[in-house]
Amino acid sequence: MTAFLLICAAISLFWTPGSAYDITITNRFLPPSADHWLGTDQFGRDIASMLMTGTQNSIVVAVVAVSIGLFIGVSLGLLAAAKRGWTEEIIMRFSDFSFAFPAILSAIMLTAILGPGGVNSILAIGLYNIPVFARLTRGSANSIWAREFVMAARASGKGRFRITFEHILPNVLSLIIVQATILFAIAILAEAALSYLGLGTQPPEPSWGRMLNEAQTLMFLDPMQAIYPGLAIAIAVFGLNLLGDGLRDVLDPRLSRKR
Amino acid sequence: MSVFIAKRVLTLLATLIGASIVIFLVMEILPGDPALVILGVDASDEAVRALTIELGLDRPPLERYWDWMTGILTGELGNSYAYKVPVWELVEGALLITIPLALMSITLSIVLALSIGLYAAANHNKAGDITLMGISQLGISVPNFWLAILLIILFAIELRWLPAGGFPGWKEGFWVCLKALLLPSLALATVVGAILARITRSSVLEVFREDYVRTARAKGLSQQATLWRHVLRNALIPVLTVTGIQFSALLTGTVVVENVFHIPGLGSLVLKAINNRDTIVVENVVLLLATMIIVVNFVVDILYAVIDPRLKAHDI
Amino acid sequence: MTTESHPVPVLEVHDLVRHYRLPRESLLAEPGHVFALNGVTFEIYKGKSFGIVGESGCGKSTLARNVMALEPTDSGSVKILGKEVVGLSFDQLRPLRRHFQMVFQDPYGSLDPHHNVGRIVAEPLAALGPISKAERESRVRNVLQSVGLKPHDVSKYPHEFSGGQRQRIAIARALITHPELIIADEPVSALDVSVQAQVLNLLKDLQDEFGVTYMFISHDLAVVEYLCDEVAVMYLGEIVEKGRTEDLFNTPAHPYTRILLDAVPKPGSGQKRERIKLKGNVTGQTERRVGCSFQDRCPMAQDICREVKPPLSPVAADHLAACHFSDTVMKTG
Amino acid sequence: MSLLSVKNLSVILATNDGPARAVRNLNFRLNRGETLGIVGESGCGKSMAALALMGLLPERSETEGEITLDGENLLEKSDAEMCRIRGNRLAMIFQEPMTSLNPVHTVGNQIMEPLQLHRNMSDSDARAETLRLLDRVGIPNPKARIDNYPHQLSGGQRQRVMIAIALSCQPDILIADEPTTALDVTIQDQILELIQTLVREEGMSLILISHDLGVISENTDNILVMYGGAAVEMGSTAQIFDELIHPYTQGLFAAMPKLGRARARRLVTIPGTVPDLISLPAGCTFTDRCPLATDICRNTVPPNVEVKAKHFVACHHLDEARHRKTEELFS
Repeated sequence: MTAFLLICAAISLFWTPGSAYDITITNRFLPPSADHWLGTDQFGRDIASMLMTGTQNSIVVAVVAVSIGLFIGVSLGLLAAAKRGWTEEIIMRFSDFSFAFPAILSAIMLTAILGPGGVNSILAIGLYNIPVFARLTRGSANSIWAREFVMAARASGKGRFRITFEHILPNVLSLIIVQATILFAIAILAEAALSYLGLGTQPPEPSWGRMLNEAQTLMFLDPMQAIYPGLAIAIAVFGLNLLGDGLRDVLDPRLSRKR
Repeated sequence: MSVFIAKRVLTLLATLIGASIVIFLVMEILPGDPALVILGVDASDEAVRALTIELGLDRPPLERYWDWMTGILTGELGNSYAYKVPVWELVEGALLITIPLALMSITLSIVLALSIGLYAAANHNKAGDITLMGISQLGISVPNFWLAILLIILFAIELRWLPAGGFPGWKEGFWVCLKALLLPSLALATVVGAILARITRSSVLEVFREDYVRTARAKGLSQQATLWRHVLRNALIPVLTVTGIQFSALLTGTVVVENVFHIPGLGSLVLKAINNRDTIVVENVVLLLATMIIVVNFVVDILYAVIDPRLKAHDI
Repeated sequence: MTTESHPVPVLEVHDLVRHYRLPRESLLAEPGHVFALNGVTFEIYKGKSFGIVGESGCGKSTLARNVMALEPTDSGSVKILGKEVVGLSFDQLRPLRRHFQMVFQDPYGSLDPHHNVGRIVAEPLAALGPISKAERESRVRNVLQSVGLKPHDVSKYPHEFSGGQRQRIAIARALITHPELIIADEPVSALDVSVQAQVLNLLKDLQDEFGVTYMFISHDLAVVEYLCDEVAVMYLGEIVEKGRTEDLFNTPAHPYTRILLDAVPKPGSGQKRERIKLKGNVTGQTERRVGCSFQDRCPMAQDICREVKPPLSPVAADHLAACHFSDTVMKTG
Repeated sequence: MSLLSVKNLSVILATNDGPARAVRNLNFRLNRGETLGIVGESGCGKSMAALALMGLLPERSETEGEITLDGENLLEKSDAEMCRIRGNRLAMIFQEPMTSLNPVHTVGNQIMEPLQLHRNMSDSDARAETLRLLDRVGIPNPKARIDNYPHQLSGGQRQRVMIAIALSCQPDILIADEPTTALDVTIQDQILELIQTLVREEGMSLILISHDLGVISENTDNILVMYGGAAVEMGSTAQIFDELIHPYTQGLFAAMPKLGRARARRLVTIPGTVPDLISLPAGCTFTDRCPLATDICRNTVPPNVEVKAKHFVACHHLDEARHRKTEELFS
């Protein structure tokens, strides 16, 4: 399912059934047809094309936002577990209260000051991801640090940073990957919500969330327009969640077989 | 126990102060002069300077932060830039809608989660379990505002059972208001409830594998009795954790869903404030939302200690 | 002491102290302490096996971690081959690490599941500084062979091995730098009896072959008796008795040793023997008493035991005990 | 008639790698007041046999054969009927005192539970009885301890609480599965002694399961030695330790370091490792590690031969096993 989405995004870079941008008022509210697979919207834009281009947008936002969270969060988590003491305390207190600022809340603050925009929503979602990754990484890294093979590595004269890269990171990586797919799904949801509120991706870039916003005003006229973009989001998220579950089973054999 | 609570309260206060500092820094110190934001980029320098002085923004940041904090404690939040009315008046009205909505949603999702989760766990790997878990997997994937739109299409437009949006105000009677909040809370509760249901199920199944459950069965307790007396309380611990985390998702969800239903709660207020560049309102609403999240997580921490006697003895 | 035949101790531990702070129980009370090690002194000579026995909470694992310099020591001294290691920085310690290695209890937790056997076994070579790939490979091959594993096992992962084989891998890892001293913390207690015998015999064979010295920690007296030349019995962070294995097991001089020996169920007799019983409950590690640490559980405790702490003093040649009444204990044996 | 008789009991567990025969064709009898020890290494099926008696096997498992308690076959009973027997006529204590008690209930409530369930006692009666039981199992100051949570007790005390729970309804049979493995030797000594005393005074029968030959030898009248799910040797404790016959029993005994034995002598080792229950041979389960094994061992289940009165051995090469010394056998 996720692969299908990626393919959609990739194809839309080169080709879409129609144009996602061209406004042809005469073609308003066309029913699905060979030319317009899912019909057209109130400006005569091709819905299928908009959806496909919207995929790109969602993926870009999610990839960048998750990467920000992943790199900063995982590094902070590893650092906290390796250093312990006050370094850990500071990092964890910091992530404690970052939890009070979910993506949408920080996006609201950012847009209030900097104005709405795609970059701000990426930043807001990315910021929100940092403590999530930091906590997860630190928690599992701490449990790895307590294992005897780490003690053995220390007895071999290896330093904290070397142990972090040779032993800790490989052992927490599977968990992080699983978490990343789940956060990827959450990022798509958050981006859609922000765009829906008008705080995210700005016109004329097509985005699933904004399509829903526009469709809502036309709910009485053409309810189907409100169905497609939502369905696209749901499929994307559903696929990613399944992928996450699947990865968990593959990467963590301890779950399926104890010892 | 005393240390536990004392430590938690201290953390609560520290987190609250930390949050207020972050909000203050972001809103007032970071680039973007509020006066300039309010008047627009084309405003003349004099106008901006005049407004800066009028809003008291020329004073040192520490002093302004102090004023804000003391203002919060006395209920003096200043006046809205856009409407020229006290911020508190705007916030108060919105709170009276958002808090009931949030409470309704969280109650609904917990009820949903426990019944589905327990049923699924009791029928582990049977058809009912698999179906319910499939549905909940879908529930997790659906964006709440889309679900809200779908609910409007179904219940308001097609079936015409419930209002499509708006909020009559509490003066119009309790039931009318409840009816207006029903669809939004349903939209919010479905997603959160689906997540919690999955956690409940896996946590119950996990606890069923514990040694003390075997002890209970060895005493002669039936599967049912074991579930109620020994499994449930232990299984609630992870459920509680996730409920705490999900509350923040739920609260931000209300911001979005209120806009779908045009309900004049905090979410609508803050969005309007952004469009009006009414930073003082945004600032206070964001702090309010953050405070709610922090307080709920504090309550969750205390509940832990109630459920799990081990935590009272030694600190976490 | 036994200085004539083995003049250089491989390990000298002198008055080692380690206390942990506990988190506060209430805002007003002082934080408590865990008195894990309260002045432990012993030395081990080359090619010998030194056993440390005691029940859970007696401080034996803390001792192992402190000797391995894996956690900070509060006071006292640890000399390896005559060189002080307490107070050395991490970088100063690194070149010394080749001389002392460790084998852990849990054959499942002590091997990184993401590394193959070759990488696991070669890990301590890090302390030697850069060495050539060929040298590294030949060392791994040799050491695997000496613990009874096959050369092609290098590319396998830990989960492909049974508990006993994993413990062989762990022993190979400890041996690869040709250390003088191996500290083994309960290396066979997680293994089945039939496999435990294989590992114990292997440890003996390796000692004969390489002349390696063992500090062997165990709760199982029979295992210690089988493997060790000298034994120290620990109780609440102190050594209460120390001596040659046969002396200590035949004529224990401390009531705790006596009770431990009596408590071990022995197969074959079919009948229970009469024996001295422990009394009272375990004294915590969190309180320090005036007088003997064993006073609360000792069946022969007198007033003097509650007032004066008995020093660890000689009761026979190479045999020390910390008891006011060690003579009586030895006679009743 | 025996109080308990087990006939051809087999347990098959469904695992991800295929069906595992955790117990195969187990037979034994237990009279009132008798103690039986089941000894063997990990995965020999001793715990699974005990759980089968209690009717508490994991979900994905099948049981065959007959377990008769006072003439009634337990395997034919419904779960509701078994609930009336468990904790009432059959009681069990487990290996891990740390995890076997529910952390969120007081120990008092956990002891009161079976009393209220099987004896229909009122709260105050059950509480009074619980205080008596706590005193009985040697917990000092029961009035204070009854309202403690498990984490406030030491391991030995928790195991005493487990014994109090098992004892509460005066069961006919007490099954103790490695009751002291997680405890220190001195505590083990106290707990075993407590179990012994209680069993004698209450006239209960005891099934004691352990991997430790010493524990079994000092605390039981009869012994059952298991390997790979099957019984290999069975008889009175005195007789078995007098003459170990089955190659596995011999090897197990010789591999164990024993206090006071000459330490210069090497331990005898059984080659190979404890078997995987999925890929065991169809015949004798010890075939792969046995020095006497021949083709017949692999394919044919050895008969249970009564070598002396009530001393049974399951081996195709009885004579050789009897007359060769252990050291010779495993060298």
